[in-house]
Amino acid sequence: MSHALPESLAWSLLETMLLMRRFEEAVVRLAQEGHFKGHYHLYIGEEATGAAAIATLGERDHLATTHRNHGHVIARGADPGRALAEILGRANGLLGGRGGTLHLSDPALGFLATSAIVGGCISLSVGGGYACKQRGDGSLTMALFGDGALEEGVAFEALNIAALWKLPVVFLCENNSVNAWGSAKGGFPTLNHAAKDLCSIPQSVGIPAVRVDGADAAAVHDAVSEAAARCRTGGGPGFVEAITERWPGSNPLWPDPVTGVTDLRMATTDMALPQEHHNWFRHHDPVLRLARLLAAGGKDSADRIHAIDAQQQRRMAKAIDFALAGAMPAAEAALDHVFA
Amino acid sequence: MSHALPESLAWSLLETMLLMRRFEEAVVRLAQEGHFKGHYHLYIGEEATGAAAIATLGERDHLATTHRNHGHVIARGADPGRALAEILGRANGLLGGRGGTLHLSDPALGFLATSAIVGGCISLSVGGGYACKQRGDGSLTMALFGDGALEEGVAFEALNIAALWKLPVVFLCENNSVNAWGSAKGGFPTLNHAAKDLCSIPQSVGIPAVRVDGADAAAVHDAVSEAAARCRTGGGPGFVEAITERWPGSNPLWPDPVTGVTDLRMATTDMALPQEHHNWFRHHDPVLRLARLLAAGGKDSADRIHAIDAQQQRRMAKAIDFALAGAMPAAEAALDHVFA
Amino acid sequence: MPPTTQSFAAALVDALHDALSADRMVSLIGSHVLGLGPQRHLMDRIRSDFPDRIVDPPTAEAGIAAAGIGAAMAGAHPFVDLGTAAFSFLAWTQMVNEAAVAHYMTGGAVNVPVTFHMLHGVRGGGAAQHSHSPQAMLWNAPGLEIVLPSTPADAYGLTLSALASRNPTVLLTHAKLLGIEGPMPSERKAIPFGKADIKRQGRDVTIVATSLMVQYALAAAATLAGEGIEAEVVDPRTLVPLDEATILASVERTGRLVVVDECPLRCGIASEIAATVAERGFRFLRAPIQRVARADTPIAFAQAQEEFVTPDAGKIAAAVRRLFG
Amino acid sequence: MPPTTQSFAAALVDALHDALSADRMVSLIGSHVLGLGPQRHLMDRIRSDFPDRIVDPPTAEAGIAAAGIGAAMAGAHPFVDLGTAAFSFLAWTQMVNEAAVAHYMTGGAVNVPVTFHMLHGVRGGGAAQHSHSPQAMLWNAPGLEIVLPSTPADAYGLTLSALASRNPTVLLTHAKLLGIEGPMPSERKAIPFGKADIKRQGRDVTIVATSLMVQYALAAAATLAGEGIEAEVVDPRTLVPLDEATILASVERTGRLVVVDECPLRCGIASEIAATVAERGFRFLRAPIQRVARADTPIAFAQAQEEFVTPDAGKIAAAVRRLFG
Ligand SMILES: Cc1ncc(C[n+]2csc(CCOP(=O)(O)OP(=O)(O)O)c2C)c(N)n1
Ligand SMILES: Cc1ncc(C[n+]2csc(CCOP(=O)(O)OP(=O)(O)O)c2C)c(N)n1
Ligand SMILES: [Mg+2]
Ligand SMILES: [Mg+2]
Repeated sequence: MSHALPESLAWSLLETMLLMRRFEEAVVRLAQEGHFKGHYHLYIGEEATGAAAIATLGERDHLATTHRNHGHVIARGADPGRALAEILGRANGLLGGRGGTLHLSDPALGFLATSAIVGGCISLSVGGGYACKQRGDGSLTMALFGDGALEEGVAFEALNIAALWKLPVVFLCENNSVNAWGSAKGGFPTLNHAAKDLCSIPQSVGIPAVRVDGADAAAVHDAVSEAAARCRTGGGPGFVEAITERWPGSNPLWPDPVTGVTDLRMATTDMALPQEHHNWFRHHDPVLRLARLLAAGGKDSADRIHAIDAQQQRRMAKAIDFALAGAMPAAEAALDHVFA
Repeated sequence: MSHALPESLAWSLLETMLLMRRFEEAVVRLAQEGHFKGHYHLYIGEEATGAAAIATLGERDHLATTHRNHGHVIARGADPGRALAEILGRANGLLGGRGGTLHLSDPALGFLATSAIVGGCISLSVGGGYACKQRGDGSLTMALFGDGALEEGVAFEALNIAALWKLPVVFLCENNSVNAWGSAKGGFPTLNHAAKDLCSIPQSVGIPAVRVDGADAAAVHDAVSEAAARCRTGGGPGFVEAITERWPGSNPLWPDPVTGVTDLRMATTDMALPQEHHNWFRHHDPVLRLARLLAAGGKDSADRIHAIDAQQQRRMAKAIDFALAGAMPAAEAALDHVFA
Repeated sequence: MPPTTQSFAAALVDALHDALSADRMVSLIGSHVLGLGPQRHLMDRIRSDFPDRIVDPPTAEAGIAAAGIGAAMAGAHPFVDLGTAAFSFLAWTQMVNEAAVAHYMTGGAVNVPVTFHMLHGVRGGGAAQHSHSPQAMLWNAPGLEIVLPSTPADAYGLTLSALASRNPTVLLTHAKLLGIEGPMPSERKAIPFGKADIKRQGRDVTIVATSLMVQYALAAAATLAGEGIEAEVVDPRTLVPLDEATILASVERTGRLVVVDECPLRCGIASEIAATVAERGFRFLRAPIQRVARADTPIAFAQAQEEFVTPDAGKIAAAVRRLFG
Repeated sequence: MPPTTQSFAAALVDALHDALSADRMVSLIGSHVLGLGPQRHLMDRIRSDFPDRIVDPPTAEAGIAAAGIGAAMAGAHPFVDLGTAAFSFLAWTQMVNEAAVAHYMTGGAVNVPVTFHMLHGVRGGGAAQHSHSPQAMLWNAPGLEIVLPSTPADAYGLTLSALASRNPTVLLTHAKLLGIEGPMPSERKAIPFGKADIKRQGRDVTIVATSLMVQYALAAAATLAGEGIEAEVVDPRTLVPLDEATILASVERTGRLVVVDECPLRCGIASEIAATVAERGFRFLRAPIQRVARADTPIAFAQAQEEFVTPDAGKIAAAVRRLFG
């Protein structure tokens, strides 16, 4: 960790990140059990980025997220039961089952509608910033998008507009492609960008941009706080590129939970790490990283970590029950809500 | 002039540039006489850029141009009579009257269809480069577009694609907005870009980019030749930004020929320059600049300049007759050519 | 006292001014609402009275459309001017797959009160790329309100409703309508969406038309009246919502339908109105439905070719005569 | 010997392979032609046999569409895969205002032999943004050939024609068709555009359908046959060019028309076919035309809601029964 986090913040981030992780583990299980169908995208491996970035926000701020959104919605404080119900297409979901995983959001918490069109989120966020500026209340909009979004031209237009109009937008690029950059011949390339450094793109239109280790909650928190502070005082947009290692279970088709259910003893004890994916457990898993750091406080700290986890696991168990108990929305209601 | 042009090249560029200039003077006159209607865009002030850049091309090369295209079509060697006829919507026009000024081109000379949609030209040119590369004959495609095109996201996508696939494309940005950058409150801003330096955009995706004085034929020729040579040997795309002063007759609505018909004696004699637009005549008019340079050769050179001009004026007189004598296309033929 | 007659352009600017005065979250992204023609100076009033609520954006239609949509989601009421209607094609995904779907896919939680404005139509010399009328394509994208004023009075009243709407609304002005003059009602107010206006009554044939085509239909009706044919001209004014009842009632009275449309023929507005009546008003029809639409070609620069493929009063009158032939 | 039955996906890949073998200027921009489903590995053959003529582009639909168009103008024959059909909205101006108009606006001098491919339709769980069928909107953009195969045999023959065409062609594959199996003709060859295929003969009612809807119409026809109603199923196969003659001749025989379409109702394919028949085949009609189209709503994620608004065999049969009610 590049800088120290205030201790209370570190604990609260751990709490959030554990909920994010347990949430995704539940999603995988429910998908495997056939409770919903279609493509979905897990946030595993990026928890430190979302948790730390979103922790800098205030109540009036807006957020725009993308297809890989579960962690953002949870980090912002959405009810995990209603979030899960939405992913299952239930009437008690956050959006009444209309959106599903692709469009998950919680509008009551300041989310704009979630676009699953690559580039959608970053471009809509500029409008969020426009509204914040018009209100003049010091609020900002945060866009959380993948590296792939910078392949779309509209992202470039959005950066230019935000820069020209000095809009309060924090552009947070979650780059999970560092080891998968370029065209993987015969496979699925995950980043097809000729730019060697994604920060050069916002910089070309004069937006301050900084690259941080996305698995380092303190680094993300620092960088985002600085950009946010500039936004709130009229200094215009900022760009943060958070680099994360690709979670070994990431698969361009369907996620594969190869790293199993997270065992926090890998952080709190000197239990041997599995050979397979050793590197992941040792260096990259952001939940383990933060837990390890806090566990350094000694036995009390380790106990506290497990207590928090137990609490979040109980929360998730209830969330799963809530979601599975949810009714399917009425078919005829498909005709509602075309217009306000 | 930053570097010397070979003398024969300098003379041939002067010849081309004079035809370009006399062509535009004819267009203004015909517009004022009511021979055609609608918006049109003159190339006056940018002749050195187009002439020098296009002079580097070979027969098999392709070109893509934009709404401000007259000079490009003439520089490539299109018949001025048929070009003028096209602008008048006549059946004997280069495109049978289908395209008019907005879509002027000469497909027989390697032009792709001319898009008047800002950003269209630069994006189509990438495809031209793709075909050149597929043919593998050392040919390239040159895109000639305005600074405004770089406000469109598709331009950014095009640069990225050309860079990723190392396509033989020379991107020539004709920046006529240096003195009109940014939002001219209450008027018509001509460049709304937060980038302080347009070259930083291609550079952000790793494309070598250089800025030159667009009224300096030698500088343009050098820069474009270098980029073209790299293209032809598989080195990938190059970007040249040619800066030109805005012609005082430029008007976002209709051009206003405030600088009159070009009088070459301003270059070949020490005749006093008009007070109004003095700066233009002295420093910026690229035709006068090149003529002045060549006139330094003495009386014979001055005579040769006037002889070339007289020849081009005769050519344009014939072109005007040809165009005005052209029949209007048959109305029913509007149903033809929807499909090949 | 407001003027009793006004140009379409002036009425549109009045509506913008009134909306800006009434709601401080209304703002203009794009300032060339009236294009580059002679009416453009009417916008100076907006610029000087609301300098902080009008902005010249970069040439980046997708980006500014998205900015407008995102702003609307966050509580603003932007009016986004996209310029020539063809430029909306650069903002297509933003309009049809962001603005149109957001309310629905959030189960009604997010509203998107953005208005898109554009100058549509065959404008004279616009050639292939600057002569489009995207309203038919947009009608195939559920979730957008589509508004097509045909007179100064409608321009005023419908623009007010567009800016008050809680939904994404596309307001299309025909470039050739900007300069026309027309009477204004003494009491200026919003015109609700979904109410067709019978612009002329007649017993013999129903002509359904929108935007500039309403003016051409009225001209054709005047000619036809001289020949003893009384045409009823129905202007739906908004395609979404559509006032089917007024159209069907008119066809029930007249038994004959001609639909006029400047969109290309296939899957155009004319096709939709024709299909609706063939389905729901079949028993009223005493003759085949006639569509008078743009031919299925791009637009040529050459004037005679442009005119050849575009509907006008003569072609409308000819279509009506075919029904009485 | 080539197989006598094949999946749609395999037939499509065969056609691509044959076209790549026949013409070295053919190439693929985009390699996920079959999406991310189980058939995707069929593309490996193309990848290994033509490694230099298939490329994975960035996620930049406008840019790659433009690259394909420009390449076609310069003499290449690219096949541009845009992925899910909704992504074509990001390349809209390139398709409808560059590819579609270039031949026309150059007076016939420039050809644009590019093929765009996309996976359209309500695919199950695609929700609002990934369930589109843009063919109706595209039909309102004159200058594009529009191709909608509904069987493996048609997929093969029409894809070959698309890649041989000198015009910009949009080839739309329904995501749910990829896995269906069907008979292949013994002699494999291109199927010319503009020839409708009567997929089932019947005397009582004409059902016009395209793409996946042809399969649903055939299923409905089988059910109806059990009730004594013989439906004729007409598959136009290409919307542009459209074989109006075959449709009109069928309606002349049956006197009744049901049009099935997965596009939203307004200005959809169903509307266009209905309007064409209401205009040119009015005297054949013994009953109102019925449209069975998607409801005018976005698509919800929830499965029951998705199904509620989407045409299926049951809804088609019900529409036919209404005509005999
Ligand atoms: C316009 C568009 N094109 C293509 C896709 C298909 N798609 C879904 S996710 C994805 C990759 C996006 O990468 P990135 O933005 O880095 O997000 P990540 O999944 O890596 O978090 C793509 C191409 C899409 N959703 N939208
Ligand atoms: C997509 C699109 N948006 C807007 C326009 C209107 N327009 C025509 S020319 C022009 C300015 C272009 O500036 P630039 O590219 O620098 O060319 P210049 O006229 O300065 O040579 C604009 C905005 C257009 N043609 N296309
Ligand atoms: Mg990524
Ligand atoms: Mg310029």
